[in-house]
Amino acid sequence: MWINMGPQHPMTHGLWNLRVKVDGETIVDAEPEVGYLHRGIEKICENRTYPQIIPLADRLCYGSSLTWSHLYCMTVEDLMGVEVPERAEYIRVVTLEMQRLASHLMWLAAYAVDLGMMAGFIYSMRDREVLVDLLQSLSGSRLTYNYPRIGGVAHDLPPNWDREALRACNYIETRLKEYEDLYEGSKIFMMRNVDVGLLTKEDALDLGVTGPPLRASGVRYDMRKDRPYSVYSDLDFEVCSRPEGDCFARYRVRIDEMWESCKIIRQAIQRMPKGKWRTVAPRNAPVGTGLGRVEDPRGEGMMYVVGDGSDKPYRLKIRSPIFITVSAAPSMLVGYKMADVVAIMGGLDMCIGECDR
Amino acid sequence: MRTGRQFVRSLILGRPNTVLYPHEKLVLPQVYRGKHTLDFKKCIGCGNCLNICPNECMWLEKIEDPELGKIERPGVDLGRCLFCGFCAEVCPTVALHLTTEFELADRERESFVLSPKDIRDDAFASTFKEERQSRKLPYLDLSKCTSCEKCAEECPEMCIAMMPIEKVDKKKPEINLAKCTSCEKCITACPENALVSTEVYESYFETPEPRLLLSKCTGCSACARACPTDAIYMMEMPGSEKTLKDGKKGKPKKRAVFVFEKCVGCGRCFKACKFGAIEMPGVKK
Amino acid sequence: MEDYRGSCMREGGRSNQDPTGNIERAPLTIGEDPEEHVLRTINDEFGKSVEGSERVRAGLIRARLARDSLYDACKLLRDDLGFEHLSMISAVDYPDRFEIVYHINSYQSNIMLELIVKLPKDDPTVDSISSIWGGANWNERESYDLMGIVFNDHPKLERILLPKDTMYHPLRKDFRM
Amino acid sequence: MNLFQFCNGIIVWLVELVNNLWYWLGDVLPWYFGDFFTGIGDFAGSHGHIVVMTIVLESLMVIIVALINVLNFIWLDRKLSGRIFDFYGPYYVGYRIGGWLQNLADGMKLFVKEIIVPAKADKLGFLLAPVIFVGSSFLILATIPLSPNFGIATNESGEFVTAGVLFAFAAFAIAPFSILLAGWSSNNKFTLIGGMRSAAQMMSYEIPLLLTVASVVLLAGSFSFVGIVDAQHDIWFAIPLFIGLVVFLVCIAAEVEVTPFDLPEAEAELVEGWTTEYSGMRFGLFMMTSYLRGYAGGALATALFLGGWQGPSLIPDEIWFLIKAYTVFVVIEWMRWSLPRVRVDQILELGWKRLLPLAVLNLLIAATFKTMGWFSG
Repeated sequence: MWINMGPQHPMTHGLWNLRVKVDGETIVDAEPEVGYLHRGIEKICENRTYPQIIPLADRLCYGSSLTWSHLYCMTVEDLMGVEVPERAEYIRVVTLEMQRLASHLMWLAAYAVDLGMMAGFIYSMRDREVLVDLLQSLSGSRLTYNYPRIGGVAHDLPPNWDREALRACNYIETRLKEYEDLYEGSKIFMMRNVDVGLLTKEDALDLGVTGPPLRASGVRYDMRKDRPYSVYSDLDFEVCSRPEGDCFARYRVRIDEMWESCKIIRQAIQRMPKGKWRTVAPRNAPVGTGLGRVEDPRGEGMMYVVGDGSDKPYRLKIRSPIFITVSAAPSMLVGYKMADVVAIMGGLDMCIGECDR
Repeated sequence: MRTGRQFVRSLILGRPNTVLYPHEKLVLPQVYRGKHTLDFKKCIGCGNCLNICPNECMWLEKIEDPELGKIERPGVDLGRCLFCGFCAEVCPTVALHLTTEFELADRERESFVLSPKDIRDDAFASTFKEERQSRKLPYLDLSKCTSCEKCAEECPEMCIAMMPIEKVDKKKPEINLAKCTSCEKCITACPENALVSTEVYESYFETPEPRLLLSKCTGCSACARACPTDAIYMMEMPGSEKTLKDGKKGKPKKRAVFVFEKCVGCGRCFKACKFGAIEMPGVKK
Repeated sequence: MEDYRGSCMREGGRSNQDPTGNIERAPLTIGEDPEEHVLRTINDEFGKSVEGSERVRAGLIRARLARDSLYDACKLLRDDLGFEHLSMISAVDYPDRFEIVYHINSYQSNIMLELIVKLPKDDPTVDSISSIWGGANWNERESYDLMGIVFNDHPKLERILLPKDTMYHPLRKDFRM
Repeated sequence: MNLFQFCNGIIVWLVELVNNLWYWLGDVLPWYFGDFFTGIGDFAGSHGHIVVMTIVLESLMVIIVALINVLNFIWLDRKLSGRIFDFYGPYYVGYRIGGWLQNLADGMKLFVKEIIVPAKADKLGFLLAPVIFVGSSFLILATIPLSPNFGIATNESGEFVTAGVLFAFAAFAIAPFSILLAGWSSNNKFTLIGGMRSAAQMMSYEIPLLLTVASVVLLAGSFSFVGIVDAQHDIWFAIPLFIGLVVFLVCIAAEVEVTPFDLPEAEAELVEGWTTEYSGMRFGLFMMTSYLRGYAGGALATALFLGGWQGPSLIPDEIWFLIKAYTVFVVIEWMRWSLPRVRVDQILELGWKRLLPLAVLNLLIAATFKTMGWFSG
């Protein structure tokens, strides 16, 4: 029996369709269908000037919009050869890690409610609010920040912001302990997660899975560590990975990443130099190509921009991590029960905005 | 269970984290991007906000103001607005701001279309702490300048250079704004009061600069009328007089001269020129 | 804090120290830069069809390849040179040609290879590499959908983002919004 | 005075009031009309009619009490979960009484919504399923007394039926049938899977549930609630049969489908399970009835394990009973808000491999106590 889980279904965070073929309750085949949210951002970008694309890049992902606008700015800086002031890079790292925390907390909330646990949802959303408030006082918006600029960031840190950020880090760390209690202390949570949705290392590499699912399958590769962008090379943190490759490993990798993010924020705020936070960006890009790669909360985000000398990009290609990860979903789903679909797909942290572009 | 312990603690010690919305509201930061306000007195009607807007939700409207006369000011369609804040960021005279007003819901689409008068708030800018830094710079009024070179001699930073104007038998002082320290010595030195101290805000956007094709310029002065910052001056070119039928010499031809320090890169001269004599790289008509 | 986190693990110990997480390194000639090794191998094997190769910056190399030898080159890249991750396939519509840009990443030697294949305007077909990297499957479908590049021997070359009955390929430059 | 006598008094008073009219008419009118009205008066005053009307009134009162309890339960559930999760819960509607009126407002909203019957649904089954579900759930409450004096399953002198426990659990077990019916007749894959899950789950949890009940019955030596509660006069059965209480609570949670075991309506994977296609007040009825079943579960646990209405006589017996039932309900809700949902194979495994041996062990313990002669009855 083919069942359409989607496009309107509580399991799909966003608008997509997962067709599963079930035998009783066991899944024998699965086929994801995406494209319901295709807005043609790549085509729109070809008709906008370089600065105008930054708010559009924000709209790629509602969960972690800052990463995408930062990735866009990074790519265009690579194309134009703009030097970013050091303070701006540190501010970017702080905000990026905050965005990662907020995104992971939102994932945790969605994951908890996928598993039927209202408590996790509401606690995570409550704590995400702290980070969102901080980012709002910095950038002026709660969800689509429009904060990075080509050649820096839009605003300097408000007074006392760094102290508030450190306090938020402490708060999040105490809360993370509570989450570990709440989830791993619950036997049912472990029953639902351990040995569910196994993705072997070979499959993960072959299918192009990136980010936390890849690290949970035993590949220790983090763009921030192995190919550092911004000022990540100066900061001390660990790459979180686990060898199991099941849902619990993915959950655990994300929780560990949140701990590491708190660590990074502390270091970056302590080392933040004084100075300018923005430079004047050129209006026109040279003829050539630019490439940007970041470690999005969901995986490897990439942009490839082709400039033709005018003030508009000739071509902007966006690599969405979820678009590739969801294509690997059938290999994780087959053989498990129907109730595991929500655990497995929830563990991938779907974000349809960036998947469909 | 550990879960239960946390629940009991939350039950006894926790305070509600939600905000009872219509009665309580969140405190919004100053940088919050809500509804627009426009300071009519500061706005020069250059239209840079129109050019940067990603959604083309702004337009310039010709209005008659009892105080300011015939002016052009931007209006905004909030129904299309992205609230990216680029218009406020690019405004050369910081006349446009985004307020913290966020309750903009309405029943009809038409009510989102705000004309310049709807967003006018001349007092708002005084309550707003501007993040962009300003400095005082000497601006040149070319019609008064006599090319006496006194300003260039006075400048301690040697940042004023007297550049000859092509086909016009004059020189104009060009000020290197990056080196200027706002000492205002040139202003006091000027015998004709041609240099005016003006407050200028820094801008992070590289703006396109107009270029004049002298062979095509007819001296119609349409660009000078269109320029919102009065950066274009029409100057006579000696030696270009036509000989009239009666043997007298007529009026000499005029050409446009740009004072680039004043230019905000809005491209209105480029649009106003009917003869294609002004070109702006990267701007479409 | 560390102890606390350790106690939550199922099988003890921080996973970061797990030995299985490390990747085996590809064999290298002693003293050779991995990027030069890759470039040299490609040039040796496909000397005729390589139209240009350069090192852009640290960790990023670029090679231009004729489309006939793409499949063999990719097989070589994955099996012998350790490029196990295909990041992105982007198709660019230039006025005189199509270009397909493959960004292939190697976790072992931490190199990204930008492989560029030119296609003529009138015949935009190229061999599918989805049998080499499974991740190329949807990437190729997307390129077909938005740019109209046809991939030979693709298991399921259908539209993916747009509806199935769309008549145009919107990212081509002759498609006007 | 028990409930029957109270209602009987009301009915007798009413009947006498109305009979005055009939007999006056009989006197005034000519004989061929008058005899008719006198006959009506005689019938109304007859013993049989009065007893029937009394029972109808009793049922009405019990239903009203149950509905008020359900409103309280929903309010308590929302308010308490709000406090646990650090938000307000219902607040504005009925501001003075802590947002209590919010449920009535929601109910009114559900009343004015359109009831949609899917075009390809089996109409009869689709319409019958809520009726069976609601009716059977009210039927559970028929034999559960709130106190020796407050219950409807009595004879005229106030003696309760002897097999009340059996009847209550029989009524409890009707619901899976209606759920399966609802799931099948909606003609929807999600509802069908929900219905099937419900059948499997109820079947596997019915057995440990009844085994624990059997242990209680064994100890008390009675099938009636009054007898069981009286047997707990010295010590609550929760203490000797603690394992039984735990098994009972888990099974009741599974029977009333609260979150760790709410597989039939697992909202994450099966949109809303077997209630997916129901809209408007039909859905409202299902939701209200699930709370009603929660109340019934709490009442059963109270009567069987927690000493029923026994307690210091400062407050009336009925209030004691309700306090205990509310406590059990809060514990179930606590479980509901804090635990994730289990998987379908795991829930069956839990039922057959864990709860059933525990229930048998519990039965053994009860039998041991009984043989030792510690509990007589």
